[in-house]
Amino acid sequence: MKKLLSLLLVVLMLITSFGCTKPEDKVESAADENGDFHIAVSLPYTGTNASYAEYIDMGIKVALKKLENEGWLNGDGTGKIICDYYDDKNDATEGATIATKVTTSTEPYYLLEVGSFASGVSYPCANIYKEAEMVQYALTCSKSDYLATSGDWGFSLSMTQDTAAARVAAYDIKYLNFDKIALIYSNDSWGLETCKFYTETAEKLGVQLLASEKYDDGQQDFTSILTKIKQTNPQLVMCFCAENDIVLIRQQAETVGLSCEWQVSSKSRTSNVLQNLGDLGEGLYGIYAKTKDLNDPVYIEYEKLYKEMYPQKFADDNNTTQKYADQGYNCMMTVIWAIKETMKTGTTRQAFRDKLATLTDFPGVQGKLTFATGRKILQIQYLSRIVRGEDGKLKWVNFEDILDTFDVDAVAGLK
Amino acid sequence: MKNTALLKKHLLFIIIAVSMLVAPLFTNAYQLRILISAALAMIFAMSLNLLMGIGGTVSFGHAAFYSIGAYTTAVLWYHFKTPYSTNFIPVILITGLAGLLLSLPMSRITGRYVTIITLSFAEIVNLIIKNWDPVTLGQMGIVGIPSVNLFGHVLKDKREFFYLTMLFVILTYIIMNWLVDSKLGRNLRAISNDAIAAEAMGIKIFPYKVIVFTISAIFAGIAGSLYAHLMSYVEPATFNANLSFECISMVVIGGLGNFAGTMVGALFLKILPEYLRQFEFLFKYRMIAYGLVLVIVMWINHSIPGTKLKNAISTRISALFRKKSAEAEEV
Amino acid sequence: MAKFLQILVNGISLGSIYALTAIGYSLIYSILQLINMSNAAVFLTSAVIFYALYSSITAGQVALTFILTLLAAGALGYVIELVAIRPIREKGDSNTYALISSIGVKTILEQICQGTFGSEIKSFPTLLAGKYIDIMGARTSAIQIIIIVVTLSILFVMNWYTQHNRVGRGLRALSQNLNACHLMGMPVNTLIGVSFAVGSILAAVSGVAYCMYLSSISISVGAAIGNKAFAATVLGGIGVLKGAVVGGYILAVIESFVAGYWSMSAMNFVSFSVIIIVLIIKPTGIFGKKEQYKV
Amino acid sequence: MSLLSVKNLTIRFGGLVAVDNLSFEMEPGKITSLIGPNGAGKTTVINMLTGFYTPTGGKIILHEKDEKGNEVEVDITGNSTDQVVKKGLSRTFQNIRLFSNMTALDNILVGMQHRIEYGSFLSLFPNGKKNKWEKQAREEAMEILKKVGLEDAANERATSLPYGKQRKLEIGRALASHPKVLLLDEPAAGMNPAEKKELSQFIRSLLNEVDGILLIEHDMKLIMDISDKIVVLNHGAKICEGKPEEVQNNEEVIEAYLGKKGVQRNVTGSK
Repeated sequence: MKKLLSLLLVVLMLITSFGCTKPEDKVESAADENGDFHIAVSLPYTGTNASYAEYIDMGIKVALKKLENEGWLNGDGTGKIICDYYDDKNDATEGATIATKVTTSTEPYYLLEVGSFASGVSYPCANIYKEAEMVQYALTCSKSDYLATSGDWGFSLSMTQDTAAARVAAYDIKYLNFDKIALIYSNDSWGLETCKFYTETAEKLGVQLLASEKYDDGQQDFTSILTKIKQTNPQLVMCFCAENDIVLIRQQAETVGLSCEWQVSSKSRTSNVLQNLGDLGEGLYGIYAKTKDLNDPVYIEYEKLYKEMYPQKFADDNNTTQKYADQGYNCMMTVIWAIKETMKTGTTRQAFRDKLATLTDFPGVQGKLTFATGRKILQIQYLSRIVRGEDGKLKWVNFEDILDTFDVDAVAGLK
Repeated sequence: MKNTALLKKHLLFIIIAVSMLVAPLFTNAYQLRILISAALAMIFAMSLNLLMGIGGTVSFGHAAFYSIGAYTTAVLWYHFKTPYSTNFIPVILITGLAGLLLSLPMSRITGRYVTIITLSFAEIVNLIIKNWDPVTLGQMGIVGIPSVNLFGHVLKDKREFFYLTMLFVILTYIIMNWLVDSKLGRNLRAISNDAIAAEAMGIKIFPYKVIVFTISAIFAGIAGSLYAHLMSYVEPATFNANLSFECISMVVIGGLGNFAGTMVGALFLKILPEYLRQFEFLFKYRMIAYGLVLVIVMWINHSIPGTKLKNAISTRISALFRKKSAEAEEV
Repeated sequence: MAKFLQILVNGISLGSIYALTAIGYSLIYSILQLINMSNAAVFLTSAVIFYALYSSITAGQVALTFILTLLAAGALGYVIELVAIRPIREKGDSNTYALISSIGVKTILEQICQGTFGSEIKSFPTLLAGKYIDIMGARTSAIQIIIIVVTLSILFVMNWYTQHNRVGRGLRALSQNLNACHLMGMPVNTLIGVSFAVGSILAAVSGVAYCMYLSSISISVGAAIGNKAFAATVLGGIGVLKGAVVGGYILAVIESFVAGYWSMSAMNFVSFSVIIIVLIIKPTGIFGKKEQYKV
Repeated sequence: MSLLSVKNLTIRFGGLVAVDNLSFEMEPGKITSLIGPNGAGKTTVINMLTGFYTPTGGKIILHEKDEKGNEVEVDITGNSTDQVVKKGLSRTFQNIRLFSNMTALDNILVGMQHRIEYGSFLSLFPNGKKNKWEKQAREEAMEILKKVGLEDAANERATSLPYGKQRKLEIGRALASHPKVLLLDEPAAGMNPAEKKELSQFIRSLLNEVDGILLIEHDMKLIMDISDKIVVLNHGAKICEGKPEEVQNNEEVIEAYLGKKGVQRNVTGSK
């Protein structure tokens, strides 16, 4: 009797949780009855990388608010974009379950999926979206073979590691003239790829890395590997790691007495690191994608709305918008553009994808965005550093004229 | 065993199996995927139920065999492009060997120490997979594992894959029950009940430990190999301690030693998170509800007030049935 | 030589962190033969409580915040036992059910911390920041010394507490024979609640100390430590307080040396292999007594 | 002609000599009792006989008839428990050790497990050999349950049986392995006089099931009623052996049980 009781409970839940489902029919436009478009957003709202998810989420919401202020897609308050937010907990299995739900859901019928943050989550779901013929806008996926694996349906706003990591090596060795370099990188698919391309380019430029230490996710105590690196007394330690880890590494380097220059990738060139490191952060090198042109009208409008919606966050990041929020904003603006372009002839998933692939020189917040050249995003990347300004406060400063004298792509052998 | 008694004994299993076999006719791909992952969880949980419920060993590291099964299939496909049917034998051999390996320390170690051995074993297996890059590609994970290829016939459609998994679920249940009703099953239960009395009956404890670990590992490995093809992607991070704890919860909720109960436990814990996903206010705190359910289910099933409450409900329901059937007879 | 000493010091200070949490596991196991999985979550929760108090009500006074956190952790421990463990324990079924309930509590606590605290790393107050002492080339930060001293003094107090103090002796009696204590009219339930509270307080001390050592706090702080502390408990002989301490130090020193001289990913591999090897050689851990069974 | 002979059996735990140079014989068809005050080493003797403990000295000899019927002496000292059970020694425990959440029938089936000859591999699927053995084993088990008067409790959990019945089930389980020698460790403990009366007849009736019974018991009335021979142990050493009457008024025995004064009072008081 006891087992029968629990089985009734389970079957009951099975039915109520799924609701009724209409059989799928050929869709001439993704819009629902009242002309609104549905987009699925899958981000790691809990678990590791949750802080990055929040920023992307903010960027998307700012773009939607801007569209709302303009009276939605038709300008008269109709043609809304409704986003459903899913939490994939930075886990591939969860991501795949969400992907299947999104690609097969008819109530609501999704036009495309935005997310996830880590390439380790979006990369494995690529084939689910490819088979369902639905765009997966993995805006921050930087895996070098992501575009190949996702067929025509994968889009990403971040540069792949083969370019980004090679450029960092070129800057370190040929511009900053370091030749005694040690490397610390996180043991995940992003970390492994960045380490591989960084080491290759370094060897091409004649520099043998002194040490290359990998650490597992969730590691807190780096004192042992820092002691080991201290023995090789490097000039520079390059860290491919998330912002939480670089704070720990840099602090523990101090306790261990390892004194040298430090470099982080664009992933950790954030205001969070600036705040948490305090004085220790002085002199930390970083990499920054093209600066926000402060008097570019696109940026001004975005910043105003951003400041309105998230005053506290804006102030925390010493009055600038956060990098990943910018990418969230760029992503949603390109989506809105593609929908508007195809609305007259019916925005099906295929039509949306074809239009998005023709994107050229779209005025994004961080400079022009082009998908037309085989969906390979090429952004300009500058060296950056934490410097103490005249007012005595530390802040990130970008070497904006570095490219006039130093052709990083040629040096890195990417041309 | 007259077949009516047989039917009555396995009634719960029959109800679950039939309702799951019928389900794909009117579920969409998302619901089907949940049913598949529930079916996989059933095989995995039943294998742990054999080890815990019958063999009396509380294992914290059962995910190790699950990951070995998944990685054996993935690695063999990645390096040799062999189909699932050819990989099946190596999966059974390697996971069985891993089970045997883990049972070796059991000759000297008893009680709670067994639990820490299984936990350490799982951590070591995970670390090997994470860092043995030439073979397992480490943290990069293995991508693009094709659909199951059985002797040339490729199971393209997810429904076919679901029926293959259900075949394994039914086979697992049947074999487990054959085993329990045999000399091996009785001796295992005797050992887990009172090892000294079992010894006095002339049972040599260690060989039985080796057998139960090996068989349990093989079934967990089969579930793992199917998981690899379901996801078409494997990475070390998925096979962590939480997977082992989830499996233990399924077994304990279902009732130790009761294989049909384990299937209910697996179904319950796989559907619950999806069921909770639709409640907006739970958005960020879905896992809190999951933790809360664990505590509540334990409270209902295994605390004095809880069981009183439950018995009260079940007696009232059965009274209801009796009243109804009584009326039926009168009419 | 400096490297050797440096790593040794790191190992010892990490060992203190493991030891403190391990005692919590061992104390509760010795009484109920229950592995209290929520102990690791209390480690994290108390660090979050400390941070919340420090950055709001008791801004600035580290000592006051520390005491308030310990009280909160103690109360949390008592409530966990009262709500999640006691009703199940009283029915007398096998411990596995209480174990699952403690796993449920662990998930709840971790998710609440994740929800309220958010996931960025935040700086955490530390004592005598920036002060280092050089022992023959090995730089040890003041906080490391403080942690070691605090741990050893707590262990000394615990030892004395269980020998001479009435409640302490009660706890030890409980670990010998639960039913006998019942018959003696001892308030068994409250005593078990107290033991959970004591275990939580120790986990709180360890959690706050660890965050001070890292001078930062993030939600993933509890995960690694929880597993290792549990492993240390068993390595030293589960149920024996002295064992938890020795197990903690051995494990931490081995880990530091392996990470220092080999690689970090090998660190966990070696520490778990050591546990298996030690248990094969001595099946009940270093100090564990062979369970006497009367035929 | 003897069934089992124990020669100068000794065991030492560290400095303590638990059993010191014990020798006695068990004749077939007879009930031999082993008595002595608490801690005399009675249960230790059984543990040595059944291979739980390995004796530090002395011999345990089992007398068997080989196919041609002539006398053969088998030395089973220090054999492992499973070998001893195969040789035909089976025991019960001082505090009942039934398989608590298994049914009475299953308890009996585990008792006879070494006589069910199919391996673990064959256990995994129904096959001729397994089905044959299982059917045969179940029938035999039901018979044993009938013998101990528990056939209607076959499918009840062992712990749900009343105390007396649990005792009987444990004896039934020991019988299930068709032992030559049955070792009963305080079967009457915790029983009321009526139950004890019925138990002694039951033990008597067991003699046509097994070749010999070694009984350990404290209840003097039961011992005196059914024992053919009594061996008295004190502090691990044999102080007396013989028929019940001889043992009853042996001075050393009384002194061991009742102490010095007890001896005077008994001599002066009427027998």
